[in-house]
Amino acid sequence: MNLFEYQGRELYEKHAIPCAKGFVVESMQDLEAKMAQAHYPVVVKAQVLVGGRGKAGGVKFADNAAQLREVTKGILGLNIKGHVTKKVMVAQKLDFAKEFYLGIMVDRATRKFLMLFSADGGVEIESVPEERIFKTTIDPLTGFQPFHARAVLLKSGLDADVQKQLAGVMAKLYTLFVKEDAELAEINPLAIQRDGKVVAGDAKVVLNDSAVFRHPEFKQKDENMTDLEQEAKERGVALVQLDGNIGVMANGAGLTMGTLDALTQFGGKAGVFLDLSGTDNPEKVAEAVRLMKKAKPAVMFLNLFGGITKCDTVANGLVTVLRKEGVEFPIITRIKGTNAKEANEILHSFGLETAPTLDAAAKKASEMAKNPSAYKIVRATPGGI
Amino acid sequence: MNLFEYQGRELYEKHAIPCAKGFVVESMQDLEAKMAQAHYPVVVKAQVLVGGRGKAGGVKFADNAAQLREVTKGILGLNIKGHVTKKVMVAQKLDFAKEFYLGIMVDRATRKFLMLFSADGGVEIESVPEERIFKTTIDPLTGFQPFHARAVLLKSGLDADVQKQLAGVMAKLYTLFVKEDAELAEINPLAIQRDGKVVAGDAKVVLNDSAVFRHPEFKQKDENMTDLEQEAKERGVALVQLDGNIGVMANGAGLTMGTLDALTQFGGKAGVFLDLSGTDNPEKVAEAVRLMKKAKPAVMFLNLFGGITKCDTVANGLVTVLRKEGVEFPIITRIKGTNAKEANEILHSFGLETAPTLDAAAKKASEMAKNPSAYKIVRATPGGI
Amino acid sequence: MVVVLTSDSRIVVQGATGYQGQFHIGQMKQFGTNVVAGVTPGKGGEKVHDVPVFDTVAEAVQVAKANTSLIFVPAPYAKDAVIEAVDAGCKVVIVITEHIPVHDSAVFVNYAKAKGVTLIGPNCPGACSPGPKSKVGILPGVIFKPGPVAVASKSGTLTYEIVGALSEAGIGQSSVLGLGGDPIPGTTLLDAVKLFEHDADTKAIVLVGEIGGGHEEEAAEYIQRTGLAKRKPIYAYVAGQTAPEGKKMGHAGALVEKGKGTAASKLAAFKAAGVKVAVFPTDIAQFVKTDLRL
Amino acid sequence: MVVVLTSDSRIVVQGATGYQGQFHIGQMKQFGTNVVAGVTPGKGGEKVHDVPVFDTVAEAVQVAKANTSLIFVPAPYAKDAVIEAVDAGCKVVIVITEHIPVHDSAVFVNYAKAKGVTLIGPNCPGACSPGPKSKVGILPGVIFKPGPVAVASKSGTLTYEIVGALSEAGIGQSSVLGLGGDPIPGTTLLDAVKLFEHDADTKAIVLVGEIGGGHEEEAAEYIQRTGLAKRKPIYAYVAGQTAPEGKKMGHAGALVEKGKGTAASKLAAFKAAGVKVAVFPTDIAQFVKTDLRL
Repeated sequence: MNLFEYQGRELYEKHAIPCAKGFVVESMQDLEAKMAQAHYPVVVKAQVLVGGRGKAGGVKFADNAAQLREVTKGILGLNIKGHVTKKVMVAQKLDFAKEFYLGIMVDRATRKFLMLFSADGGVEIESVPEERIFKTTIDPLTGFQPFHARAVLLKSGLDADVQKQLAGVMAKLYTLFVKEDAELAEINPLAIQRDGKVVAGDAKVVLNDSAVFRHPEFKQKDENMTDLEQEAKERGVALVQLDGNIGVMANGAGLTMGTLDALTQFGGKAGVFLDLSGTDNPEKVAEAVRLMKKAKPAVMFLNLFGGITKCDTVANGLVTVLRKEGVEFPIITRIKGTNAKEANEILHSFGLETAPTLDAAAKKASEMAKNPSAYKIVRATPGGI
Repeated sequence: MNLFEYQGRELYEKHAIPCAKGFVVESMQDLEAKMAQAHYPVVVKAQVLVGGRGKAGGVKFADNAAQLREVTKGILGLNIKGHVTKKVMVAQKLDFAKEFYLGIMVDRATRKFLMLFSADGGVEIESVPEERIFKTTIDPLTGFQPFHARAVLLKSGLDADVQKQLAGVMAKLYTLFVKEDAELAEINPLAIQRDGKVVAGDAKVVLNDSAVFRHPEFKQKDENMTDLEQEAKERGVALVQLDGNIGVMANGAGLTMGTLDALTQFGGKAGVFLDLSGTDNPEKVAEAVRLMKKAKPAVMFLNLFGGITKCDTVANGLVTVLRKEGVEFPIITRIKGTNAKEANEILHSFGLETAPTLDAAAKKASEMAKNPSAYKIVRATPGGI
Repeated sequence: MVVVLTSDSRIVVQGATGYQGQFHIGQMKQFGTNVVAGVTPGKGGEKVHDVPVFDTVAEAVQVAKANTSLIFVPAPYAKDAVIEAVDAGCKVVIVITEHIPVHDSAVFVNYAKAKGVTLIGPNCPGACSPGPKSKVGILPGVIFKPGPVAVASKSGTLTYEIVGALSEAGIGQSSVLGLGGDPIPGTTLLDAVKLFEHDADTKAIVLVGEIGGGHEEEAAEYIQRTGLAKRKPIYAYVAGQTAPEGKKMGHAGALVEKGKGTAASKLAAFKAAGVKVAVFPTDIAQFVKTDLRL
Repeated sequence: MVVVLTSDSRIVVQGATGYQGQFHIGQMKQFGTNVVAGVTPGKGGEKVHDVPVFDTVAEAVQVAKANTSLIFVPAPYAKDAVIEAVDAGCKVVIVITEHIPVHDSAVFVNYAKAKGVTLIGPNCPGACSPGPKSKVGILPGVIFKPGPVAVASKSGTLTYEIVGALSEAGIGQSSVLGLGGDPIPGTTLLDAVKLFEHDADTKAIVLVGEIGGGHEEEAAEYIQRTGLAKRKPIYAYVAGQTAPEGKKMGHAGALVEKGKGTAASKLAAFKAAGVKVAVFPTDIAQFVKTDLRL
């Protein structure tokens, strides 16, 4: 889960990483109440979870109260790539002599942690040439050690005093990274001010979703999720909205993705990725159908492999919820595994399309999506079970 | 380094391990000033670094101010097995329903940490039958985990609530053990009060000497050392006073111990163990001779193996300090290794006894110790170099 | 020889008395798995499907001679459970639990690896060696058949699909490893390839990958460097070719980040290494049948 | 074959530019040791006795192909130095530094062990394989001579005494390991015995113990159980027979605590295992000479 800059900054302060003084406001009234805390000149930054806010007018400066009111008014409510700015951070404008990049992240390649440092900070790290980025791997069993700082700093050519300050920030950022269960903790720019002091100029923290139970204060809506995705997540269903029109429901992330891929072989395009996951609970099948209905696909494609759960159990669960609650789109099914034959008979006799293989089903789904009204749609049976 | 109970208690409070409320006094005036803090009944305990203080009259109870004054007066200054009581701890007397033992220590056998728990606490752990002590090994790479608590608690037959409280204390004691660089952290008794709350009834902490630089607040005289041993330690020399009369000076702990052992083969007994350690510094040899003089042995036995340091360098260093400062005892030397021949010549011509082998030297030293005045003693040469 | 699970594997189930533990102990015993112990703290002395339950893994190892642990405990306690299993001396640990904090996995994966313990998972369906009838985890027993094909997969149901199709086509399996889709797995595709490489009973290898990370590319690089695909035919399927950037497709691992971890990169790497790549997962069985002339 | 140090050992010295580092790089080179690199942070590019100095161990490993690290850095930084050496890929790490906090040793000893790295020390004089002329540490080079006797010792100067006497008597050494006297050593007497057991060039083993801990008893138990002393004669000397309880004799390890760790217990264990025990350290050379008929 991405944290807002102001939340990351709170964590930095908690772990004694030097930051510019500042505060957050949600409205103009809020600004008036906190106005006295501003040390001019200040920078006013839109709190949105999307890159490129500077170019979009989400970062402005102010030298006095009048300017601060003006720019804050302009930024609050600003729509930046679909993200509406609800909060604004007002912070002391710092006088940077030099800007660095520092990041610590979970590294899949080594299955350890990776620390990156570059003396070319203040720009997107992806734009910095590889040879100007210094990397070191940190073993979770030993944690950060002074040599990790040396590994990335000794070739930087920086003053000994600056290296010492940076090494201190690295040790603290590592502590934050571990204690706060971050997948990524990034300071860009990490800057030296004209007075020689090192300070964090931004605060990017991505918390590990699986660890949010240890940090309940950050349990919040993920702004990068659609409302439906968020609703599904709360119900324990993995749902992703895509830009096609076929609603794919399958069990297991891999099989669901494989189903998406199969569609493209026949010109079909998925609009919903819905991973049923464990299918042993009929209520979960009903829940999934209800979420699918909200996504309004042209056609729904159920791809199921029955293992320990028997396919006929799932088929019966599906038929029950369809009869009771109905849908507004045709359904194509492809069922394999334990008791698939019985399941196909149930679905077929209920009037749903069944296909014997994944490619046949994908082909059919792609065809149906072009003209869904040509296929049978199961409406709710009033009073029926 | 052994900490006093009151110091251990401070560490327990720092790490949120429940303790009885209390305070420490150094004098009767001090007691008057802190009197108001006493919650009667109280227990008054001599702060000495030696076991068996209870039997020696170092632990008393008081129900009111008058009794507190009386028992404190009796304990302050009390000599317990050679340790004079300089401080007294006054603590709330607790009403124990059950007493346990809990300890965490560095374990040489596994090269990891060992946690011990027994439901038979309040007595010396050595007196508890082996099968009543539950043990678990903690890997320093992973640290304490909940299963370590289960390993020692699940067979205890204690209530789930008590087990839970004890598991909490274990986790905290482990944190203390690591963060405070302890070799041993022990709570005996760890008790349940009549109200069901678990509380530490004593606080034993042994800090690792090599880590005192990380805990400067505990840099203190080791009460188990003699003044001379303490002085030697401050000068970086390992010196131990023993109950014989031969002063052994050798290089390396093993060789020094081996020299002590060799003496016993001939009826000799060492009074001083002095490990010269690295002998490349002539001033260190002089320092060692000065310390040896303060120990007043009947005879000094120098046993040296020259490796990278040449023996003649050491011999010259010894001769220089003897000529300048003199000693009050005869000296026997046994020199081996690099340039031993030259060294023996220097010492012999200076009039010191030399012996070719360890056993010959040990035999001679043992003889000399019986009648030291029969041998040449090098007094200071006034104005000599 | 089969890998990870052999006829000597003696299973202890951590989290034995919960719903999942009880159910799958039954399923595993039915398959023929040698489940020798369960562990649930405080329930020592009970039995689940005639399997004795102990309070600690150490007891299960000492008394029931368990050497392989299967972990069902909830995510917040999984790290504790894995370290307990490793310290008790289990040589194989299979972690089914999903949604484990990545910092917990980072510690226990590195700890197990350093201690020479084979860890499978977390967030995985388990493993199966059909020959010695050892199935450990939640995989459906009915799909397996003993034979010469080893399968390693980051995806649960895709594994079932592919293994089911192999068995239907009469092609059995030597070892099937469900590696799980978490960012920090105990056993990677490369680790699995190295295990299969030296297994005389494995004549062909099937790898099932998905978007996210670079473990597919890493395995492909090794196969290319060693020319392994020339000695043992290798087949791969990669899911998520149409997944958009920045959206987690079902679990934490399946994520294309700024152009990294794409299916295209993985498929290209496999092709360059001489690995035969399938468009539909169900193609694999036919490929193997043809190549091995079964 | 010799153990720990072989003709392939390429040494990097951590703490190369300090007084001790400089001096012993000279001594080691004079002995014939293949010192390929030094490391002192911030002094990369300098040279010590013609040996190139790097900023990090990783560079020394990459550029100078170092595989064995010798550590002289001060106690507060020793943990950092050992972990750096292990992570850089050194397979042998020898720690001379004394007075290292025991919690630091506990971490790096277990880390090195888990990573399959042979760690010698801390608080030790180093190791020497006279045959391939590899001496790593502060041991005096003049005392060694190639030959069939392996020595493992918890005590520095006692080692020199015993090795010196062996060489004077014409008896050379295969490997000499100064294990150090700290409570948590990277290599114990038992670890050393197991290394020597399988070394074909070692015909006899000398163990030098001292009071404190139970590592002597542990080695003796193994020797007794395996009957090793019947296959290779083993000799032992234990220092501290007259040491009183509760007094540290020179370093943290040498301490008799409440009757534990006594010389009497160690000598009895060695005797029971068929190990020949010496009264004077200088007896050992004569024993070996007689038994090996040298």
